[in-house]
Amino acid sequence: MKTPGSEARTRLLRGMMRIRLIEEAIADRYAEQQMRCPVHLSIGQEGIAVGVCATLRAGDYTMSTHRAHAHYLAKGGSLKAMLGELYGKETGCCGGRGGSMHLVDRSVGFLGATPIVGSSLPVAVGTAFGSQLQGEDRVTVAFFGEGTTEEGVFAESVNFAALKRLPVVFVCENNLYSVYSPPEVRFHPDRDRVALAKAHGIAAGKGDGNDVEQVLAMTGEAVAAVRAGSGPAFLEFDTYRWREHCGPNYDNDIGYRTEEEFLAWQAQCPVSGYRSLLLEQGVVDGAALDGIEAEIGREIEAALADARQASFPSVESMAADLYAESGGL
Amino acid sequence: MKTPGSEARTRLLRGMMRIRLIEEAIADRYAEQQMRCPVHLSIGQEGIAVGVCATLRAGDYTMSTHRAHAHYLAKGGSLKAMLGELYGKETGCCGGRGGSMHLVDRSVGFLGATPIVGSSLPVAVGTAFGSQLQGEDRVTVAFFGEGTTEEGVFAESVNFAALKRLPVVFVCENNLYSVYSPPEVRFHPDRDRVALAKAHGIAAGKGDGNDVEQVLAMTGEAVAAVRAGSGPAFLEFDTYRWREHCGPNYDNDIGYRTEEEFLAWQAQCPVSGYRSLLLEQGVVDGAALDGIEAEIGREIEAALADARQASFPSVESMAADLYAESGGL
Amino acid sequence: MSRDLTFTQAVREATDQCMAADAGVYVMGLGVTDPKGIFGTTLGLEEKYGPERVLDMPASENAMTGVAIGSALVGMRPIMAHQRVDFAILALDQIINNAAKWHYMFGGQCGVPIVIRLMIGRGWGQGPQHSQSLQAIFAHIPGLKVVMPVTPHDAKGLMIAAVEDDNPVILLEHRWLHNLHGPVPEEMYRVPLDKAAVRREGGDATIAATSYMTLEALRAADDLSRTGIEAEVVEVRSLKPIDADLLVESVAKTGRLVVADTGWRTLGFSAEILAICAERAHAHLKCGPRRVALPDIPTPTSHVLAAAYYPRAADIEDNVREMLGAPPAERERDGDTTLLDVPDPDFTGPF
Amino acid sequence: MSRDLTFTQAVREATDQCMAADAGVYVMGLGVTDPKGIFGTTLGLEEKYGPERVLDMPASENAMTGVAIGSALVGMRPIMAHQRVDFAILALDQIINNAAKWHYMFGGQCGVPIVIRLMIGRGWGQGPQHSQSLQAIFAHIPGLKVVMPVTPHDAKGLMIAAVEDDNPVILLEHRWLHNLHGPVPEEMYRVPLDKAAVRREGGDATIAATSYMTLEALRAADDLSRTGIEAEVVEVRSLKPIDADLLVESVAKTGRLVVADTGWRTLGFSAEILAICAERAHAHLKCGPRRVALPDIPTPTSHVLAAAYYPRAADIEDNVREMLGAPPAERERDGDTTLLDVPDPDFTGPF
Ligand SMILES: Cc1ncc(C[n+]2csc(CCOP(=O)(O)OP(=O)(O)O)c2C)c(N)n1
Ligand SMILES: Cc1ncc(C[n+]2csc(CCOP(=O)(O)OP(=O)(O)O)c2C)c(N)n1
Ligand SMILES: [Mg+2]
Ligand SMILES: [Mg+2]
Repeated sequence: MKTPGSEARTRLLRGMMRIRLIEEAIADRYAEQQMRCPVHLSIGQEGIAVGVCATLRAGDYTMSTHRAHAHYLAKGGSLKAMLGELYGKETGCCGGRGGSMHLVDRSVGFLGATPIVGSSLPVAVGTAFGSQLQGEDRVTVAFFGEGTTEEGVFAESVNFAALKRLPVVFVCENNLYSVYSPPEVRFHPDRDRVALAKAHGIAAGKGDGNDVEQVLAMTGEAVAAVRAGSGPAFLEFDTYRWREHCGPNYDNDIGYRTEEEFLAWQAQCPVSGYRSLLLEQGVVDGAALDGIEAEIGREIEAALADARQASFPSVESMAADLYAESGGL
Repeated sequence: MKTPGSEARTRLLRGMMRIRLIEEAIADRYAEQQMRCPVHLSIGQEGIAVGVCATLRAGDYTMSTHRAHAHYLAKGGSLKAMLGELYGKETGCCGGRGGSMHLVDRSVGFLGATPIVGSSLPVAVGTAFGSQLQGEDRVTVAFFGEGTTEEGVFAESVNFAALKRLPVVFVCENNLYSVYSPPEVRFHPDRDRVALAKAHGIAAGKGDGNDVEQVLAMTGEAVAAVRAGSGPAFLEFDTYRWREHCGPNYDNDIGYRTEEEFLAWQAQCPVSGYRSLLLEQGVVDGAALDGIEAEIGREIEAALADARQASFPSVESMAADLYAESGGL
Repeated sequence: MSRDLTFTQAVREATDQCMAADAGVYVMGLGVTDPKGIFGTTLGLEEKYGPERVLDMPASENAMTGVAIGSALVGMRPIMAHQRVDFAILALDQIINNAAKWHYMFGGQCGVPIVIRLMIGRGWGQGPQHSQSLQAIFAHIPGLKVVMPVTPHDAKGLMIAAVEDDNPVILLEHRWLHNLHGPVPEEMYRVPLDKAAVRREGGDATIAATSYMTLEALRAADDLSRTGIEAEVVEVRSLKPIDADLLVESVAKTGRLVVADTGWRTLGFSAEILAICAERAHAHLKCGPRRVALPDIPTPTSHVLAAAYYPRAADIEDNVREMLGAPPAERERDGDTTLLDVPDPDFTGPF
Repeated sequence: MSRDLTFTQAVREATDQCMAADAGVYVMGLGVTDPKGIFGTTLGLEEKYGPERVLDMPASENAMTGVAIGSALVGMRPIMAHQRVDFAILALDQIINNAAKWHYMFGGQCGVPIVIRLMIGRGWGQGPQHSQSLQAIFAHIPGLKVVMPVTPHDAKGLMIAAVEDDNPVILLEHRWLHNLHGPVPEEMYRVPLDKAAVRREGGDATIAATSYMTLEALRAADDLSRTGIEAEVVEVRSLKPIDADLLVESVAKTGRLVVADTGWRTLGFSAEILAICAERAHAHLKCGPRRVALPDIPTPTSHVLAAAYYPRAADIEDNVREMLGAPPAERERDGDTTLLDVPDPDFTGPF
């Protein structure tokens, strides 16, 4: 994989900035109690979503979990439809049926996110199986947290993907916590997810989720190999969730983690670190960045206004769509 | 672990001979249609059950699966209660409620066998957790087939055992098949169960299930370490199921495996191989073996007669024991 | 053109025709390619359609159900088979949380056209963990369709309708129906997934039955008829959506209802039929409706206990007679219970 | 001595007292030791009893349920908690195949004394996968006991009875009950696991309610009373075993039945109550019984839809009035639906 050029690097930075600003906008407005659904923000974890999705084609598939905003946005999901969904409006990507934990935008290959831990993993593998059966050269990326690997379905999913050499990349975001639970209460210190994946017979590696170019490089290589038919890959990236598990606030005071730990990770911010690097290297200048920021700000304001103004779904529509109408074979 | 003396070696041989003869007696009589339940015979797999259980104390726990006869017998489970159960009688170890797939003999620490693949694994881990909480130095052995490792609950069970450093030994009997399904349709050729276990953070090893002394030595070492607090161990032993997956017959003709494969494994018979060895080394002589065989034969005949003569459970008792009567804390 | 086929052959033919008609249809499940081929229902398919479209799988019920769902999201139409409904309990997460809800919760954008075939074991000491009859669980979950064919004709027609449907369909097959034979048209045809069928007309009582219990209900109706009591037998082959209208209509006519279901009594499918008829046909009911169902205990293994555990025609008959104030039928007590734990006398176990 | 405690405090006190009384009792579940302590119900227990007996766990619901079972087989008495009933679907294999059947299938040798606490989410956009109310599934399975406490008093008493019981007990807690407060005796006491409770007497109609719907039923009864209609409210806090006698007695007295349940309509727990009363109280019923339950669709997330999705006192009231031929009550249509998706006005989300 060749190193990205200036334009690509600026796109990476812009992608992360955009997600950061959108998530912060949500956090800022959450207290207004108009977004009446649980939200699991991606702030601090933008590098992985952006680095990974930059390696994908429009026709490739991705799926995610309760913490899906960054993945959805990085894959190109509609911001208006996402905010509409958070506001419970009919313009939402699920027409208000799902909320933040159920994002979908099929037009860009983001096939869905579901909040039962582990539940979207085998579904993602199934989309890759579908691609294989159909002779398509699509790749599927399954995003999930490290806690998800404790569910049995993770092992089952990796095993079947390995068996069939499916075009799927498992992207594990290791942010240390599963809700408030630290690693010590969840697995043996010697547990090694990369080794687990390899023991199933697939390629696996580990990288720094705060370094978007490392994510890009590792994923790019994996995606190329997977697309070429090498079988699945597992990639784990270290990262950190800055805000509370669910909700808009910081929660370093409630006792499950320390302010020091948080600050150490914040110092490695994937967005500001990369921003400084690109400025330093002259890839972008401050004015250009201001322009980008302003542009994103306008996009967010417009999408927020849209979401606020949109109609709620009609009560009469509530029972619709329980079943799909069938057209036969 | 010191090598076993003559008496211990003879006991090992006798244990395997006994299981073989019991299983053959069941197979011979199955066509009489008096044992009206599915039976999964252990013929060919005796070395593991006997080698493993020889390392255990009476107070140690074991649990098993649909293919439990050898484990139950090797741990000291009552033959009469087992045959009674197969005949559906009230003298059966479950009073006829369970059949061959649900053996139990709490008096010898055989806490139960259940035929939902993987379902007894976490339960076995739970008994070890109980022992740990109670400060007991018991060890639990969980027996299961290699197919069981495909269920997610296997990974979950190993993970929790590793986390808590529980006194449990996972004994995987790799007989190549899951019902009629060969490895090729179930996992990647590079899948490595020993590596999987190690990646969870536990000790693991692999041995020859046809060599009872190797089983004994490896398990003895593992059990001693586990009892001393080292945390769980995973052991895999290669073996082969001689008869059909379920039922009394040979089935090398139906197409899922070859007669040659069967013959090659039969040539490594754990029982006759060890018998020859002990004869050759003068540990036992032919007359002694004849005596043992006759003695086992009498035991089997008596147990069979007992099972045939025993009463069926009364229809009136059918609804009893749905709930345990509670005595309070 | 109709031939005489077994239920097994009918299921296989339906699968075969669906696979021929649509390259998206594939078959997956433990043992679908093995020499037994899910009690014969998948035999020959791998040879005909290749190992990509007919595949055995690891013992990973939950993930494999997710795989089926994922493939369906991108245009495939999987048919999954489990040799026992009990094994599908491991997959309830994917079935309940994902398959059932996907279309609704994502705003109606994408259906999940999967068929899950579940076998209900019975007899020959299958026991507590291999012979549950869990249709009530599936029929409780919004978003699933649930059918239980009885005749070979319906086995084929419901199977084809299920595969063509864009929703998850649970198709429960009772092992004691697999050898049943009857006329089955050669061409592809559909039996609607939401209609019950009147299998025998009568004016004195309605016997609503599911799955294998339909055969027992028909036996009971025969016996009753010999003493002048005419029972109407309604086969509830579609559990969800349920054909409530037909049930209510029949009960309105007969004024009496006995429901015979293969599942447990409490909260079993029989409870729903009673509830519907109590709600909608109360004025027509001449007496309280009744349930003939499994007692609320796990399946005991010993054939002696199993004989007492499973209700039969006689139990249905007794209930109808009691409702009508007719004296109990005279009959002999069971002699040889071994005859009652196999589907037919030729059976020599094990399953 | 009785104090005024919340439901949350009552559950915590029950757990505390059981742990003090029996060293075999331990508490396990995702988050039981975290700063939120399962909505406050496990707070302080780790400090008091140590990390061996109060433990967080990996996200491995099925295995951890097996672990609970295994430990129970050797003398422990685990209390497991899941923050949503939806997560327990992953553990149904161990619950249905093992826990429920163990005592029976192994011939009555060994009970499985485990308590599984399951939270029913509601409101604030919990949506399709975080607010199911699956009591009907558990109550269908022989061998399980299933309770749904409503008052703080019963929360404590049922919890203690559940822990002391030698069988698997499923205890479902509705999130909208956690802040309810009321008198709770200080000492250890038991509320029987198989008895319903009459919460209000009346002769015109029986409203049988489960869990949170009891509060709506009492509101409905209040409103009805204002127009001279006296409803009897029976709280079905024990779903299995069910107190059928009390229900039948009440219906025999009132002649009318409306069941208000937190679950789905089809094959929901309301179906069983209708079935029981149809069977045993047919002669007393003056009209068809009715169900007030969730429509058969997944929970929609948007509060506007959720407001229409969840039935309330008004729905119960309307049904009772219709049965009595009384004119519909006059009331205003919902204005601000945001008020309906939180348990109390102070709530600021998220759960
Ligand atoms: C089956 C199931 N169990 C538990 C939960 C509760 N839960 C929600 S998010 C979460 C943490 C998952 O951790 P991880 O996969 O690391 O994702 P992160 O939140 O850290 O991004 C848990 C346990 C759930 N949603 N589903
Ligand atoms: C959950 C579940 N899925 C499928 C089955 C059907 N089944 C019974 S035994 C068996 C094979 C298990 O293979 P393995 O663990 O290797 O044991 P072996 O029979 O080879 O001793 C299977 C798949 C089952 N009993 N339970
Ligand atoms: Mg995490
Ligand atoms: Mg095997």
